[in-house]
Amino acid sequence: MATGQGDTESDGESYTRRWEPRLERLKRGWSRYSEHNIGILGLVILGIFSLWAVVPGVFAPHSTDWVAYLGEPPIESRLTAEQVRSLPHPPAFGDPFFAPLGTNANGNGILSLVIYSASNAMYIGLAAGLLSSLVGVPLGLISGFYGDTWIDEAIQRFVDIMYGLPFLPFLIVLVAIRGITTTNIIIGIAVTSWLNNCITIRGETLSLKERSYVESAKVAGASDTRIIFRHIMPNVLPISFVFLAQDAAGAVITQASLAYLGLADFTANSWGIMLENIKSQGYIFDAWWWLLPPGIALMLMAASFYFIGFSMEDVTNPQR
Amino acid sequence: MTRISGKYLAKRIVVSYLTLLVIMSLLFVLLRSMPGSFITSMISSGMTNEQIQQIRETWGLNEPLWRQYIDFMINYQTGNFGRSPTYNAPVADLMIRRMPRTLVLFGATFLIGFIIGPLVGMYLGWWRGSKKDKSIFSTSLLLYSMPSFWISWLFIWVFNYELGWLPSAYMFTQFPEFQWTAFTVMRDVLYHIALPIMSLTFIGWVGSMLIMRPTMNQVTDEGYVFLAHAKGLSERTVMIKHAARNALIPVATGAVVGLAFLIDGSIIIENVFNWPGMGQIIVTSVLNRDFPVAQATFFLLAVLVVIMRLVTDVVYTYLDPRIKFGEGE
Amino acid sequence: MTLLEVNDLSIRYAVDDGSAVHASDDVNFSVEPGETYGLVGESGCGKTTLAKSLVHLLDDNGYIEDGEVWFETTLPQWADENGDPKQSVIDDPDKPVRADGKTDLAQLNSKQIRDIRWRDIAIIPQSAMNALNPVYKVGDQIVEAILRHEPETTAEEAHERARDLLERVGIEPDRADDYAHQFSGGMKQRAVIAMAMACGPDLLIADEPTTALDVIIQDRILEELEALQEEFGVSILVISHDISVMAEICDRMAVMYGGKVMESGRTEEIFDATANPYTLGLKNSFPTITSKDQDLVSIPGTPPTLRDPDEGCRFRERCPFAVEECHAAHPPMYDVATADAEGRAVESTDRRAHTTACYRIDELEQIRTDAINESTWTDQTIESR
Amino acid sequence: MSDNQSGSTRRRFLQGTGVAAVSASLAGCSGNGDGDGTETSGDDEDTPTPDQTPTEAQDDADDIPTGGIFNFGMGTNPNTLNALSSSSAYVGVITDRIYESGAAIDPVNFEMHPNVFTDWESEVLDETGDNGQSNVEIYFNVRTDGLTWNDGEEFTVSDVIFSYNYLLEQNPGGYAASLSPIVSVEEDDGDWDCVMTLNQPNGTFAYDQFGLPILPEHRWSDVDDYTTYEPADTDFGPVGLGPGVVTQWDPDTSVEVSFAEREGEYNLSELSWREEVPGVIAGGPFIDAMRIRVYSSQSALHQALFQGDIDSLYEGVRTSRISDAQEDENINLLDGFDTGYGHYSFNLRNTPLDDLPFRQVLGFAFDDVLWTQQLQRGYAQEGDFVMPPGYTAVRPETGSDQELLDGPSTQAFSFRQSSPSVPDVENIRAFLTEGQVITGEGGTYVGQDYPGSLTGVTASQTEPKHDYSFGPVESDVLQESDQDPDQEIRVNGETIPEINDGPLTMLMSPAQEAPQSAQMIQDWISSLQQIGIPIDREVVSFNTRVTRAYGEESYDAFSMGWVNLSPFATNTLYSLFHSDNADDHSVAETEGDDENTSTLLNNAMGYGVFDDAGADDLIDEARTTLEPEARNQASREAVERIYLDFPTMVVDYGVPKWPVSAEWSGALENIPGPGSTYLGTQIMQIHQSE
Repeated sequence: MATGQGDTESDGESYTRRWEPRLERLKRGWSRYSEHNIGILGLVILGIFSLWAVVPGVFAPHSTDWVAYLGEPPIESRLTAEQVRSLPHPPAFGDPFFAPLGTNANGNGILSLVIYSASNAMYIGLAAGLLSSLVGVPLGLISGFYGDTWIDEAIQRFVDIMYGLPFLPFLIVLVAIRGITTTNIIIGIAVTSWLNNCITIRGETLSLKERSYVESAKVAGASDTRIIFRHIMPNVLPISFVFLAQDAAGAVITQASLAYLGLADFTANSWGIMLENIKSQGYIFDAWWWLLPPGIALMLMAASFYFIGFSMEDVTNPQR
Repeated sequence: MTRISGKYLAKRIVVSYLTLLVIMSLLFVLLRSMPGSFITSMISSGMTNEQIQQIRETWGLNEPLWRQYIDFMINYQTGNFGRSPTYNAPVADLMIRRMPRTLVLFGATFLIGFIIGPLVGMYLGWWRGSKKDKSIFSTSLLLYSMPSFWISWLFIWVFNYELGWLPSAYMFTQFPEFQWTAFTVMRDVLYHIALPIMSLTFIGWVGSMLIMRPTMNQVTDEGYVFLAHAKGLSERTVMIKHAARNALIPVATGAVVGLAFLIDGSIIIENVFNWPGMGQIIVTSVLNRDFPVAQATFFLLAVLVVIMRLVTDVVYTYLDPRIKFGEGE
Repeated sequence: MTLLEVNDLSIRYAVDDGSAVHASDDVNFSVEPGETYGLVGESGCGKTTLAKSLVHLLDDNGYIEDGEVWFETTLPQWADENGDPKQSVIDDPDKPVRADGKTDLAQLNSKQIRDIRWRDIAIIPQSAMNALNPVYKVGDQIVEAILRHEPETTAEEAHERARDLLERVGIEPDRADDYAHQFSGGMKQRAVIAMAMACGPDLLIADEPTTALDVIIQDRILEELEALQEEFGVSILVISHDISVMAEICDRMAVMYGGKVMESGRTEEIFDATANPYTLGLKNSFPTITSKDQDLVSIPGTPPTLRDPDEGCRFRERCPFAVEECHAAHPPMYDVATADAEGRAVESTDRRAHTTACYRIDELEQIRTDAINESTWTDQTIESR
Repeated sequence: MSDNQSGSTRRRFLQGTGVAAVSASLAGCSGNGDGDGTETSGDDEDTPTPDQTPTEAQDDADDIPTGGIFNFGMGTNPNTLNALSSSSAYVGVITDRIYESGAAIDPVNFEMHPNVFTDWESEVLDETGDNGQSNVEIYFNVRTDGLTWNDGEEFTVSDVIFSYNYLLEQNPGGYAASLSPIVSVEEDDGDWDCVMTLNQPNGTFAYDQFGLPILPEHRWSDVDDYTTYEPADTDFGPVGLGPGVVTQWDPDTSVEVSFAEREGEYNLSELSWREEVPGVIAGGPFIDAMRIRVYSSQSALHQALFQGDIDSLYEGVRTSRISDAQEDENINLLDGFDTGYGHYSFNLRNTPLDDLPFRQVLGFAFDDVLWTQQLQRGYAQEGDFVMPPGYTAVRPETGSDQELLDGPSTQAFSFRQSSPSVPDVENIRAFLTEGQVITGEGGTYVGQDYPGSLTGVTASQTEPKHDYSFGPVESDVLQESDQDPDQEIRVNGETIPEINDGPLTMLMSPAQEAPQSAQMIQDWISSLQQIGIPIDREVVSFNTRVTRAYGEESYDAFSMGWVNLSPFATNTLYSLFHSDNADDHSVAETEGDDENTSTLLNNAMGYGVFDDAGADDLIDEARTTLEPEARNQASREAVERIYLDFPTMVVDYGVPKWPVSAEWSGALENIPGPGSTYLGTQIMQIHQSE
């Protein structure tokens, strides 16, 4: 691998030496990735969601404060008893108002809520995924690099212990301790989801550090940190991206589960909360237009992460 | 005839035990660091401080924390889980009542999931890249992406609310009219467990499939698979007896992770289906600060996982003759 | 009469972009009972593919383009009481069976070919090292083969035979209850050989039987093979890039290059009266057979990709003796004897004779002498750059 | 029957339930709103009004069909059968069928009637106890004939003596308030069976002290610590004088209380007074058994109701399903009214909440129409006094010409809007800056007339403590607020964050527990922020909220609810608004005594602790007055004083819609808590319809 010898050369030289093969690999990677329809599909879905997250206004028919019959804020009138009782209102197209996916019990448009919630799920997914990678990857690297030393042992024991704790309840406690805010939920998810990364990265590192160029670097007297971050990390990064994607998916679903258990920040627009509301307000079986869209959105978001993750896995795994 | 050396097994058991101790300590700290206390549920207006102190006494809350910790650890060694303030009953009884229910739900799903998963994984891995593989794989990922409570609602909606075929709550008929025989009870349980299991396995099987598929695919390139073909064995024999048999080995390791996934799943499912098991109380007990119950539930689930670990290690040695634990794995 | 008769066999590998890799083109050769036939050539010349194709063991994207593979056997369901094909079957145009009792394996479907595998044609795969399933006892894996093709035998008998076989290849019978990982490399190799003999096949395909083994073991294995041949009178189709091995064990051989047979004939003919530039080059590159006073020369350049190859001699890019006509078309097989005797090129009709595919067969002497000195090879490659 | 959990037990109910119910939506049973409600006071069709007598169910016990099993649903599981250790109402549903108490209250006239005690009389002694109050002796007789324990054992006077002394000795927290005045209960050497001595006069002893459960000596005598006793573990289950016996106990899913299988005699339902109370049917129970099914969620519970799995459910149909229930011809909806109220309470210890006008402004900014009409879908009544409309005797309207709930004097703190749903920011600010206060004097406040107080009382505080002004927005809360107010309030020149280092915070329940009130608080906070008051919300689970509010009093405002209040007001007023039940932190800080912060006291506001906000005088008067009318008058005044002092803002009274399957009839309508507080009465007279 060019990364190995690269840094012993003169800068300009080493630059090309190091980057050309990388770019090469990227190109090859992409062509390999694009063989997977689901990989593409995942990117497309995620792309759409990202757009929703960034500029929801463009896609949503209303703001989240829009109320059926009354329209957009500032709202200076009230719903009549009749109108109130017509809520949650099934999909309506212009008569008496326009809400393609109907409304919830408060008269907010479901479609708008779903679209505005994308950012929340996106944020939680990526943040939690990133965070758990940030914890798992370095630990995995260290544990692997110092394999069969007390460091490795310590880390592995710790992982064992963490595995022993049931995930969701542990999360509930964490959130209960630190209070129900999106940030805490993210932290909670990350704290419990870095384990797999750590273990896999460790395995990778163990095999990588036997590779010749690492040996040579050792002989050349490179420091441990340098070897880890300069020579080994670049090669485990692809895999850790795979995990990032999968953790992100997991996080999205977990957050929904927490919401179901009532442990989610209700002021944030999120699909989980929408589902939580339909439950706590008792319309589960009476308002399909309220029950289905958030669930489907959740599913697609998580799925897109998985799709991307598994397509990338195929790119990164050496065999074939 | 096992290839596990007694010495190794002993070592593992000791390690697992220590792990449990640490987990317990972690639990103690975590739960105690939650705001609020179940005392609030028992103290009422007009109570004198003496009374409150007395209650604190009863629940050992006046002891210094470290004392409480010691007691907690010691009691658990002796299987004394304490009393639940919210259930006003010995926690042990509660657990004895609920653990089996959870295990039933658990075991069933675990089994079904780990039969379907690897089977599908086997086929997909064998035919990797084929149209069938692609479509089935992506659908399974879709399933995997569904929030378990949501899919449960959909199932309830269809099979209970609309069709009225299956019950959506409980483990038994609450006030049974039928004769109470082993058979009828079995039937009754099956009738009630159907929906929960459906919901849980609907998602649960994917996990093991995801492990099986790639390993299966790697195995197909192995020399012994080629030889098996060359021997003139039928496709099925080669796939199952030679390829799948080897691909199963990593799946065994995955079982532990799968279990963790199941625990989460069943917590949700038990809440949705009012399945009176551990998953149901673990949430409420945490929210109610019912520490004795919360601790016990956490603890038992942890034990479950740790035991599972040991079991898989043993299974592992049977699956893969190359592995000899104890001689430095 | 011949055991195996391969006519104009062409094998292709389909590639995503629609093109096809010509793994072997119009290959002809035949194997007599009890004889050891060698397919030699650099890796990627299609020899292994050729061998695998005989029993349809190609990878998913490989297929037989055309050609026939006549083999001296009859499927059970087509055989009469004494093993010969029923007349009705012979007459049936849909059944690929010839009056002389041969069957065209190329035309059998996957179910039928499975009955041929191992019972008639056994393979010792290239990577015999990991050809044993790690999770089953070695003995059981042999038994499995036996029971597959001889359902009537009882498990006990099968086990007995398995132990005998192991004993024959020099492994103490009790090791039958061991797992592969408890065997040494050589033992694994021999175990596979034993397994190959389990159903007493007529033809044994040994794919690179000696690679990845150290020299001593190599020899042992080769002796093993020869011994077996003595005993069972089985024909062996050896595939190797190691021309020296071939020299040792083969009665006849075909030198393959780029999916084509370049030269074929009895082993000594090929070595004593080498009649093809490629074979000459190949000889140069192996110490054991080149005479002391001459230093090793490897053929410069790399084998062709075989992706939709053009007309013309497959070897011409690397051939120091290439001439105009070489570019026109791949040369036919010329009879070497006539060429040596009368110095003229005559297309051979007898596939058992010593034949070679080279237009310049009429200048054999010249070529042979030039081929000895290194410069011939090195210079030309510089030109062709 | 249903009042064996009397006095404070009732009031603890909320916490009790809450704890048991957090996971299954506290809202369903909390005064803070979601779930229970009634028709809006606007349309009269079935709004309960005090003069409206309960609908006469068909009388004459003889031709009432008997038998059948009544299936009852609950959204939370009963966790024990130990009536002493639990204050959960869901436990009460069962134990109320098991235990009886000395006297019974009727849900229509709220009069005390003989029950286990046949008759009684009290006499105020001249000797005074150490509390400076004159002691009282109450003589009473015990009904020993025609009544046995539900396990067939004979019931004797000594059982009564035992259970009172047992309670006194064990002093279960739930009953503490009723037990504390009791000095002794002994066998009377005179012509009465027993004599009870109280250390102070109590006009409602029949309700408080006679409301305590009577325990079987043969069961409890060997129970050393009531908290660890679980009747469910005993062979027979809980033993009491009640009509029922527990025949199936699986607290997680199902409980059966059988009336048919009761051992021995039970005659309390045939007492003559029952005939006289309109709507009450004597001679019950008419059903063989009551089967209680426990559901994990309100959704599941209601689904079961509509699918006919259950005939009725606890408390009432949640608002979102009321319309469905009305359309369903298999379900009759019985109206009732609240036994409590939902409220937001303020911490009078904190500036500027210690100032009346400021508190009143909080009221002006609360959009009660949004709450009652929209979020509660018109199934809640706008709140005013701390006594639910059902308890007319102690409502200030009584004796005035003003209409219940709608009279102008009850609207003093209603939402002040410039246009519908938009707070009248300018005038509200003016109210503060001009130093106005609603003291009880008539006048126009923030553009709305107020005729003056009904009972003539005035607020404890007559003019503002602080002077208020508005200046540029400085505090972060307001700057980040999307209301972007143009001005921020100054209290004596300082911003609120400067005073309390931080904005005011409102403790609220997680949206799951109470989605509607979560939204309401959002709306309220935004109105307040528009006015320029820096206030923020803090989401805390029920338990934490209880600790923070009632335990540590570390809050500015919080939302909670009360149910099962006593119709006699005195207890309620005492334990909710008397300084005796409040922590005086000033004392705590000086003495560094943290004990008083950890106690759970109902008067979290600290109302009465400070001279400029309190009604102790009126409350004490009411408590010690024996003559009912005078007592009620005093209560009414106390109630209105509290209203004006605004330590707590009553936002609504739910009016439960209690569903009963059409197969059953005989249930009482238009009573308080038809499906909760007086469920007992219902069970005693519900029967199959022909």
